Amino acid sequence: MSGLEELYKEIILDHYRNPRHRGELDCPPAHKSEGFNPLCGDEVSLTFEIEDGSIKQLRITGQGCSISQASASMMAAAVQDKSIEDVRMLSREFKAMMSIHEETMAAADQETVSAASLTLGDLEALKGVVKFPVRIKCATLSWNTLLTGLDDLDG
Amino acid sequence: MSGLEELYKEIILDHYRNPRHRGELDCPPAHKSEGFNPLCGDEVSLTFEIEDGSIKQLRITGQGCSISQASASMMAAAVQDKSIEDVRMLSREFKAMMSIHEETMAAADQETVSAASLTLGDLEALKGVVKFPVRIKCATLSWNTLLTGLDDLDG
Amino acid sequence: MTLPSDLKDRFPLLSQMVHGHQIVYLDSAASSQKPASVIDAMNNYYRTINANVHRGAYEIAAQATEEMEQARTRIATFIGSDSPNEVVFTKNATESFNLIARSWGGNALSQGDAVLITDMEHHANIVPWQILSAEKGFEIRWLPLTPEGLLDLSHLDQLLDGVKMVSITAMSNVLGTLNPVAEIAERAHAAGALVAVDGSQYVPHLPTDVQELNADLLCFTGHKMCGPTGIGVLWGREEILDSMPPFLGGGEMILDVRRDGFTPNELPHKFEAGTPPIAEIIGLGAAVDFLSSLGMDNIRQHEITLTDYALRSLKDRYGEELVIHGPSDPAQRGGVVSLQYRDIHPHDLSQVLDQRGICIRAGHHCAKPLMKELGVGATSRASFYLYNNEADVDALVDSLELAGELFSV
Amino acid sequence: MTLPSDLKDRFPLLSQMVHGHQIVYLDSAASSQKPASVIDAMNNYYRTINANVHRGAYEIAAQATEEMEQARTRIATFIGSDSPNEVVFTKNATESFNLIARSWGGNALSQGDAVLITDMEHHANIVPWQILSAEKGFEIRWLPLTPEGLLDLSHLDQLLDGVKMVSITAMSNVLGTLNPVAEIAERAHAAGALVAVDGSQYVPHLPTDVQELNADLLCFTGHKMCGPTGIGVLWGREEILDSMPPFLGGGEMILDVRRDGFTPNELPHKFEAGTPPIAEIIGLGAAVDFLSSLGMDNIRQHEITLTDYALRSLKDRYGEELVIHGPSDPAQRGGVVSLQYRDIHPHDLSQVLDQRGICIRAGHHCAKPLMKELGVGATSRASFYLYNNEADVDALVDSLELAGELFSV
Ligand SMILES: Cc1ncc(COP(=O)(O)O)c(C=O)c1O
Ligand SMILES: Cc1ncc(COP(=O)(O)O)c(C=O)c1O
Repeated sequence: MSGLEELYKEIILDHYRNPRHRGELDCPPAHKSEGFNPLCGDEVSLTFEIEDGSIKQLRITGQGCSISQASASMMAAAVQDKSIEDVRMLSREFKAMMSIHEETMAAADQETVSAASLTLGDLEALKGVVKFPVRIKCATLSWNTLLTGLDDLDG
Repeated sequence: MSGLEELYKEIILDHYRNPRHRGELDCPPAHKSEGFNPLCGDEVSLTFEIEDGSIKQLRITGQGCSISQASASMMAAAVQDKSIEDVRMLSREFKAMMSIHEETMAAADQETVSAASLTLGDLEALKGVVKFPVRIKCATLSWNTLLTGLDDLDG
Repeated sequence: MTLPSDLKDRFPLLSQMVHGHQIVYLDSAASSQKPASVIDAMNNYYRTINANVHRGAYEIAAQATEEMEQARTRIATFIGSDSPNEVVFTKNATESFNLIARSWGGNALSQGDAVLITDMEHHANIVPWQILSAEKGFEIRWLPLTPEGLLDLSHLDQLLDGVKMVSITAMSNVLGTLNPVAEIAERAHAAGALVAVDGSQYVPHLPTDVQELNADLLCFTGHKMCGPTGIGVLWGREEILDSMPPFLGGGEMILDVRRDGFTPNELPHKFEAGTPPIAEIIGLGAAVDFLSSLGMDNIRQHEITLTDYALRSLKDRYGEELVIHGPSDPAQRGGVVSLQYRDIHPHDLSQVLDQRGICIRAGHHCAKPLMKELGVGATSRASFYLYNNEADVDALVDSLELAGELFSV
Repeated sequence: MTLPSDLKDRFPLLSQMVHGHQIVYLDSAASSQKPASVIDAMNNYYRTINANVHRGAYEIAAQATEEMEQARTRIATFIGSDSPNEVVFTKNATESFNLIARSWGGNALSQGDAVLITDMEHHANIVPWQILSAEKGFEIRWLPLTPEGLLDLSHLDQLLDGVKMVSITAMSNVLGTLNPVAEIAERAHAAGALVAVDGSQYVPHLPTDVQELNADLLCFTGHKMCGPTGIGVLWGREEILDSMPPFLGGGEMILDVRRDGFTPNELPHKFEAGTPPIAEIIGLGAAVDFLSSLGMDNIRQHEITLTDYALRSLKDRYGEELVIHGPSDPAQRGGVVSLQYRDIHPHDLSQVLDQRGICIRAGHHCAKPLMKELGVGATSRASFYLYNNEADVDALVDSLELAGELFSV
């Protein structure tokens, strides 16, 4: 079935059906960021608390396809207690896996990424998405939403 | 030259260069009617006086191609001192020559036309226009403008 | 009379292969495929008479103008209009609604007035009113639905109080529901309101007669009725269009332009600013010829039969695992089937079906207020047209099983 | 570099016969002919990937979206834009101007403000401002011309006082005049005004760089640049487009629709309501590829040479019997030659030339205020494009003699 089994791995369906870190935190002290995929109407809303430059808590609400919701759930698990710096790196590594090569990702950065040797872990399960280009936006929706939220902290 | 000589007959060019009945009458007592061909921008403005149900005087201003201006000039000569009734018939006969068969022109009407035996006279010179369908509107512009003006009298 | 069985052969795209399967196109409610005759009509235009219209005295310009205006006349006839002057060409149904809202509404509506739309409208018949309402302060009122997805007319007369325009779809692009337009129009007219109809899903699929519909204005779009993209229609009763000020300004829509102002052209040109979509109008003319040659009654009959077959096949095979939105009687609906299969998200379902070459649409179908009423974020929608057959339905029904297996882990 | 000499062969229409003569098409300022590559690109779309864009998860819908968005990117590059988000598709240049007037102007203009246009504008850049001005009460000011038909900039700074928008053509469709847009833009910006440019006659014929033009907004139209009908472009600086409210409302242009209102989509979709002209966008992408493959510099050079040849041939042969409007230096003008031959009305002249298969345009060319300045009701206009050659010019020059004979009786 040309990659469909690779797309819909068990662990993805598990995250889809049993999303981790569902819910909403009070803002403030938490920060909020909302993302939207106009293609399919997928929505993700994140609330998160920052402490000492790290993500302390992160909660997710939203609705959408298995890929967008599983990706959000996996992301929540992956970024918990990570420094903002590390989260940014992880997001770059994730996007690289999704075949998204950002212009801002200069050679120097790439070295840093490997130096930090952050592993994608469970997130690797989403690799099958690459074969379905229209779904890449589903997989990256939550990450982009989080990055926007982190950018807004500085703004 | 596929009909061009028939289109641009000497008498037409003469009316184009030396238009008869140019000018404008005071309104009132005269009535005014303006016509416009959006295709080429040709304009005709008529002022005319009615006395005892007949067109007593008719004056023309306007600008446009040789066909529209010559047709207006010829019409002015043709309708002078004619009853409104006769003018309407003449216009039908003219349009019929232009291959315009109006729905309202019922069989009974046609008989009337021949019965009245109005002759087109000089107007026949415009027959060559039929071969150039886009120019028919030029030839009929002044007639339609006059008919609109006559209709407005009743309105 | 039934439709010829070889209709697929007349649509070049339908012989395409997708992922190793011959394509099964079930998304005609989003956009229909085009018969070769429509594609060829546009080709011929570009290859033999392409020229700007209405202002050229030379041969090909005259021919282009003639072909375009003949297409207008045939389109007028196709919908039972009295006169080609009532047929205004726009770029799509969406522009037609914006024209109505801005030109008619901008003139007629102010605080204290109301426009009545329904809970099943497409965004094209919602957002133009919202934009204008933000400026003018009139109220937008919503006609509710019954649980089965029909319009609930039980409070219509109350809802009509103070309404100047009733703007409703003749057929829902999500539920398939066919609405009693003529009846609503009669009551609306009695209440002193005008009636605008969204025919985007109706005109392509059912015999349309604007007199029978009792409509004052009708919007539809070329690409859903075997025609090209880039062309829409606004039909309106001559006296109503006459009373409306121009919408877009520019060439073609004027009789005269002076420094201190302009004089608008006559209908239909008053509403057609700039170079018209000439090839597209000619293409839509060819589409209307194609549809007429098949017979709209036959097309409608074919779709009733196919929809009936689809509803039965789906129910028989999947029973309670499947929710199908909208009326259950095929005679009350068009060939649009929105469904929910187990907990599989529509986007996932459509992805899985695509691997078998089956094209269905997943999403909100530009009807977010309706999605909210249905309590879903999105639906999977299969929609049929004259070229679909029972084998297409079978492919759809079979492939749900594949999706079910993938998601049963 | 010069253009290939067999260019006519790539345009199917140019081998047509008219009244027994091979067509001599000299009306590209009204609408250009289309190369086979553009016609084929649209055919291919309809035959292989036709589907509605942006909302389909299945293969051909994804391909259609991809092709359309790639075309957008190439069109952005073609005019030197930073980003495809700055390229908004409309139905023609006329809609682009209406979008600017309604969306930008509706927001920014009120009594006491002024918009500066010129005496040589096309109705597309006049009437939208007149419609809005009737609502908002701002002033429309006119930049005058010199006797030769150049813009008279001697009082520009005074005229700019109180002006919020300068909206001018880069090239006149009647006189051929090329205007010093960058210089005017600099002075306009210094006076605090924005600058919108009508590139309808410029973009098809000269290398265009929006940065060099120093423009804030640019309108042009597909059918004059080897592209199809039904497609126009509005380019705008991202921050300006961002600041403008939506124009037409409907599908595609929203992120969310609720009963109480809507959230607009991001650029460029915010301004693209409804199903876009998908085939036409792909066709315009192919047109831009075709033009780029020839090189806009080469096209411009070719047209200078041809215009020079035409001006000299006409003057040599007919001398005082002929009035040619606009600048006499071919480097200051595009390939548009408006003329008056003896007392022969343009409509008659064009009719006579048509009998020899020569297509020129007669009329006011949608520039009635300019006609008034020139003191004529209409002009005869021959206009050149990349496929014209000296033989075409010779045919034009020779045929004037025939007209002269017919009218010498
Ligand atoms: C200078 C100029 N501006 C605007 C337009 C309008 O283009 P369109 O009719 O394609 O909207 C034209 C062509 O008609 C033109 O020549
Ligand atoms: C019911 C309905 N109305 C309006 C539209 C809008 O049509 P278009 O996008 O061609 O303007 C559509 C299709 O998208 C529709 O299904």
